[in-house]
Amino acid sequence: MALNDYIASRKQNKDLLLMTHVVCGYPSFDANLKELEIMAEAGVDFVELQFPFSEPSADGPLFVKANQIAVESGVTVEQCFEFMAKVSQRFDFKVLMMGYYNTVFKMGHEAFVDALKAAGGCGFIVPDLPLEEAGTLHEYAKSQDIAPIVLMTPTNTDERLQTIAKAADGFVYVVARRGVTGGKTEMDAEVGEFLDKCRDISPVPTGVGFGVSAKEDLDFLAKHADMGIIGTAALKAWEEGEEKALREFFGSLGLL
Amino acid sequence: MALNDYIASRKQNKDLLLMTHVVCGYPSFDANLKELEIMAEAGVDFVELQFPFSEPSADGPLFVKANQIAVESGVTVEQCFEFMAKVSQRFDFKVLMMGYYNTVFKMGHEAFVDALKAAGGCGFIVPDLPLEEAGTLHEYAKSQDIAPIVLMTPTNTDERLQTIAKAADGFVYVVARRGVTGGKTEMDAEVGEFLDKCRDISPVPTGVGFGVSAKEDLDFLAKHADMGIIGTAALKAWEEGEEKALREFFGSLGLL
Amino acid sequence: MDLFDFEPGREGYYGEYGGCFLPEILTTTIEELKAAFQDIKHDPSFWQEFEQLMQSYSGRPTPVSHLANLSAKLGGAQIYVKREDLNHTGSHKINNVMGQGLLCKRLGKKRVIAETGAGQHGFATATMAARFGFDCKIYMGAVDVARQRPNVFWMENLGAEVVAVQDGQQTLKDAINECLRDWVTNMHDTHYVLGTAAGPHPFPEMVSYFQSIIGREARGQIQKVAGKLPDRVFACVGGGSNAMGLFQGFLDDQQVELIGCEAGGLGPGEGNHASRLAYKDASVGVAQGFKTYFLQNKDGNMLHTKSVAAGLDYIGVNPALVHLWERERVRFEAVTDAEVTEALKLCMKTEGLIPALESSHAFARAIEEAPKMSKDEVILINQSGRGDKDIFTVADALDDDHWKEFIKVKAEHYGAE
Amino acid sequence: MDLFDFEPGREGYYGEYGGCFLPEILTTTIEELKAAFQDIKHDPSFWQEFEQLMQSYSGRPTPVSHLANLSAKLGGAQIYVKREDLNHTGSHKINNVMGQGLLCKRLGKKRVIAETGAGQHGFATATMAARFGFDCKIYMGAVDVARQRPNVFWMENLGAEVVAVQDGQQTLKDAINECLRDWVTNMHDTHYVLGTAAGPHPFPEMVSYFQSIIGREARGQIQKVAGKLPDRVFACVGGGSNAMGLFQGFLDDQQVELIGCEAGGLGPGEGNHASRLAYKDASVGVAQGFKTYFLQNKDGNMLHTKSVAAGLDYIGVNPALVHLWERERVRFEAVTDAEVTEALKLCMKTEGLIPALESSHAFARAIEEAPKMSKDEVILINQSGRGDKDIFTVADALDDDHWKEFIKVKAEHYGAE
Ligand SMILES: Cc1ncc(COP(=O)(O)O)c(C=O)c1O
Ligand SMILES: Cc1ncc(COP(=O)(O)O)c(C=O)c1O
Repeated sequence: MALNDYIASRKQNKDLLLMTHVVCGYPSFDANLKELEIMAEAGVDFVELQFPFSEPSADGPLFVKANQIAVESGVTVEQCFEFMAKVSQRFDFKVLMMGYYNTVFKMGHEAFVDALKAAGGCGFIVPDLPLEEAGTLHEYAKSQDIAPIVLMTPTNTDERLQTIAKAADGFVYVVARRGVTGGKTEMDAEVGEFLDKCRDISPVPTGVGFGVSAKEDLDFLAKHADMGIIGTAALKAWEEGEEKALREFFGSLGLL
Repeated sequence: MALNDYIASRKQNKDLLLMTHVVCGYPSFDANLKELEIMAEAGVDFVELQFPFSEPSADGPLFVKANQIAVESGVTVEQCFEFMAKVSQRFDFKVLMMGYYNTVFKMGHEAFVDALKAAGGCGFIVPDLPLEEAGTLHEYAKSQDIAPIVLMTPTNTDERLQTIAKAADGFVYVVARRGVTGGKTEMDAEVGEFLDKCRDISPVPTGVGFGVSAKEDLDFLAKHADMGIIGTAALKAWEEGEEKALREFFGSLGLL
Repeated sequence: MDLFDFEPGREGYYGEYGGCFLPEILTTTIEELKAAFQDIKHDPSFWQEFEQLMQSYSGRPTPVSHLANLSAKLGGAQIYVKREDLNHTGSHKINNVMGQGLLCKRLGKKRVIAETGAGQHGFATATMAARFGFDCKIYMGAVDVARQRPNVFWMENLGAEVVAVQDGQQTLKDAINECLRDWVTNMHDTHYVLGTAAGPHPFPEMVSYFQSIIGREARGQIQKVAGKLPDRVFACVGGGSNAMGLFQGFLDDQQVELIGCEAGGLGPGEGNHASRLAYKDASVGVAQGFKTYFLQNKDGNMLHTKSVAAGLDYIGVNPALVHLWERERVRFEAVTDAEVTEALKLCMKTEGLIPALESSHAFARAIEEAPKMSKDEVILINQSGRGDKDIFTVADALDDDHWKEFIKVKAEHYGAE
Repeated sequence: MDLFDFEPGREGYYGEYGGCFLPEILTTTIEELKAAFQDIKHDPSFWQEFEQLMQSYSGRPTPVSHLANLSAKLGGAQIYVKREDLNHTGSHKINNVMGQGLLCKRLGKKRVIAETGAGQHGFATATMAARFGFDCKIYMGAVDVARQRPNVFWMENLGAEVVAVQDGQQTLKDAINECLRDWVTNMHDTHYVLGTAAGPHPFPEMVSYFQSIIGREARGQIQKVAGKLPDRVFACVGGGSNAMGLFQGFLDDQQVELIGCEAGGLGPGEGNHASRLAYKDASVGVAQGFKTYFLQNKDGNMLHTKSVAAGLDYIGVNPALVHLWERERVRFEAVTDAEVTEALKLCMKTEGLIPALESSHAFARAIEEAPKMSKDEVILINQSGRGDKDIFTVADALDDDHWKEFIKVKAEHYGAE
């Protein structure tokens, strides 16, 4: 599959790939572009473009606010796909749709996957869609070479991790800890053990998100996973000082 | 009995005797004296001195206020008796105690009657003491030549009026209508009939109170009773303009 | 013991207390009322009708709840609660009111009046009047109107006219005076729904009779859930209706100790409280139609009373309870405002119950005594009402800043309209 | 009809609706919950324990009251009311909450969280937590905190922490989001006590199960008091728990028409109301863990909703009710705020009942239909709660000057402290 090759090739030059996150239309699409330029400079490998949803119940405060303001300012799904098309043309990194299932459901599974493909996306992450409900969507996506990213979490039983592994495609999104996005994760031995287990079970590379925010985190993850995923930390930097702060943030990660 | 003779002698000169009312200590004992002087000038035959009580539940708003203020300003039963002694010495009219039963009860029946007698009182009117409860008090009073005044009311059955009549002494206080003190009474044929009936049943003279306030009322009562009783109307006059207004009021009754 | 089996010529008397001291003009009305009450009391179908009404409209029987947490925390007696708070309108007052509503129908009267302190009796009466289609006027001391506003709001919306009484100390006793004044004026079409087991005969008997439904239920219930009769039964005593209601179920059980809990306010001392028997500031007198212990001075004028609980803030007390107290069948205790607030907080946090401030007096005393009792002893408390109505008072007592802020914002909003 | 006899592979689905859409991290927790619920559902002693608890603590069974005055006034069907308002804490919410409390004990969890709209569910949960000794955190939209302050006050005093949710439109749905956020963080020691028959499987089934106590009681009761089954049964529908609770008693009685009454707010039109089925502004979607009709735009973002009744002000609806609506087993109607106020006033004045604003939706619709029905037909309304909690809202809706004045004086007093 296309994604496997892409990951393999990127991994030749570095220990740990990097995925970052942007909420479409927050604070504006123009701002998004500026963020993405910096991320591209920093050499990120993937970007999740979050399609804003009015009920972001798996997100923490910063993303909640971003979703809410984007929705209130009238950002539509159509605009998000247009933006994705522009981004995937302009940048080297690969783009995934991240969002809630209602966005997908309202479009219809096929229409969604077709639009994603047309916009140059390579996959999607829909955290409130459990495997049991994902059947037809995942099937059709795979048929179109679009990767449905599944999640492994610290509360899963080993048996459940096996089931998730079977459904995995592209990479597995490993959630480092309980909770919503935005909190801090203590990268300790226990987390390392869990990440090793996931990497072991997963047939595809693993990316680790939730609370990844500092160089130490990336150094830690390099030993236990294939990719680090930075979400809230980047948005927080942007909120604090826009381009300058975001540059500094990636600088602090040793990437700029 | 003493009272019978007194009433008979007063009635030789007029068709209708008159009883008036003063709340002891309201607005002050001095003011009471001024009121009483005017009443004496107007030739009243009886005065009820109301001993103020904290729960004057048979009184209307004006007397309620008077009772309340007198109680609050510290007027005591002892002061009331002292005042009564002074009044009965100084004036020609006869004086009765008017008040609520608790005042009597707290002193004790005999102590109360003895004090009343010592202060020159000739009787008492205690509207919340029903006949059934009055036994020992009335007995002792009669033995001391103190008249316990009983009341007849428009809601009484004929049988009940007979019972009341049996207990009567001095005169009977006929309540002209339902309600508390202070309201207006329409002196119509129905009232006339009721008063005639009471006079008929009563072995002693009848005095009529509740809503007696104008010359027409007295003219009416002259045909149906032996005495008119003026309560609130006089206090109202005093409230409006003290001595001057009270004089005018008795003037309007043709008595000054 | 039949408290109501009066000696000849002593109708309405409990020992030295009770009687009927009313103006002559009410004699006929009272006679009618006594006769009508005797009729229903001796009509076996009436109690059925009453019970049926209370079942279908007010949710009776109310349960007896075991307070396992509180009992464990206190480490002594097992505590049970009779849940009069679950009644429609939120207190035991509805028992008496619906009974008098049925009676009023038999009397053929179309208008009811009532005094109210905490507002619970007024709320219940307004409800009854709506249900029976009577006109309704509620007299309430101006002080009580201020501290029990939510109840006033509902009474008005139930169609009652609420009169704020400005006389006297503007609490329950003054509202009773106003009712008597209304009654002597309108007795031909008006029934006076007295709200507590006080006032002239037959009210103490009649109100006790309707409230006896509490004790009749509770006696069987507690035996079922606790496996035995209670060792001590606690009820708050304002006029005495909820206490009489519950106590009647256990009067003949000599092993059951009955404890009446009065409003201790700030503690002993004239004017500081509303405790007629537990403290020593009251004496026998005759007022508001009956003879009992009153908080009064030596001239017989009533003292000011004070309590955080409007419904206990009353000068007199049910005459049968005084009689039972003299015979040492009922023990009387006073509970201070401070103890009441603590008891309320404890109940809320440990059991999820919100007793009315009145009822919290009974809880407070039980909470004090329970730890000194043995684990196989049983306490029964009467939760005469729920505390929802007390939100303004409780918020003030607990000095709740959120609440104050909320009220200020609300007021600004109204001001800006 | 057994709604809960799911087809293989369609667990938690009612026709096309329902399911369980939650983040992967909750999978284990939900599995545990489903297993525990199945255990109690198939444990015959559990229902007994539950019923016993509801009897002794909440005063069940609640009665069915005949509204003779209202029926006569409307001149049509005989109207009866199931009195869930008489429950402890004042609404049907306690049924579900105590059931989940027992379940939580079996799960060995020590902390509960809950969303609340009207505050009734939060109040009930805080009460349950006090009674069971759980830690408790209640999430409530900031708008709801403002309009249901009395309930917030009591929740806090019962020991719960109340969090005013500032996200979104600051009502019920946003409180649910916050609960989900808390739950994905604390599921190891925390049970999420969802308050209505919505959200992910097994909540719709579980909440309906506990609430079925309403219908189980009501079916026998109405036959006894009305002599027949009802012709129409009305219940308000927020998430759908009180409606499911009552309707389950009559699902197999084809002659009984079931009517769900939604919040019509200002009337039809996006953003004006919270009616998912009666008006045509909703469509199928997946949010807050389940698939149902949501008030949403074409992108699947939720619309603003509006209702005088906080407890009905919700974007989604119980999936079983949607299924029953599609099968024409349940009729859906919307009731506007204006109709609700009128119905409430009428109930207070004619029957002495104060239905919660939520319940008043069911009353309003029944009042509209009753006159067109014949005198031997029977209506049953679910009075899901009492209106005491709504005093601020009702006072505003009725524009009560005395109340405003009272609040202003109170505020001045606080200001001067
Ligand atoms: C809840 C409650 N309990 C008790 C009382 C006290 O009255 P009683 O002594 O008649 O039971 C009241 C009076 O208003 C009340 O509202
Ligand atoms: C009294 C009352 N009725 C009804 C509802 C609506 O909820 P449901 O549809 O789950 O019964 C609520 C919700 O808070 C409520 O408080």
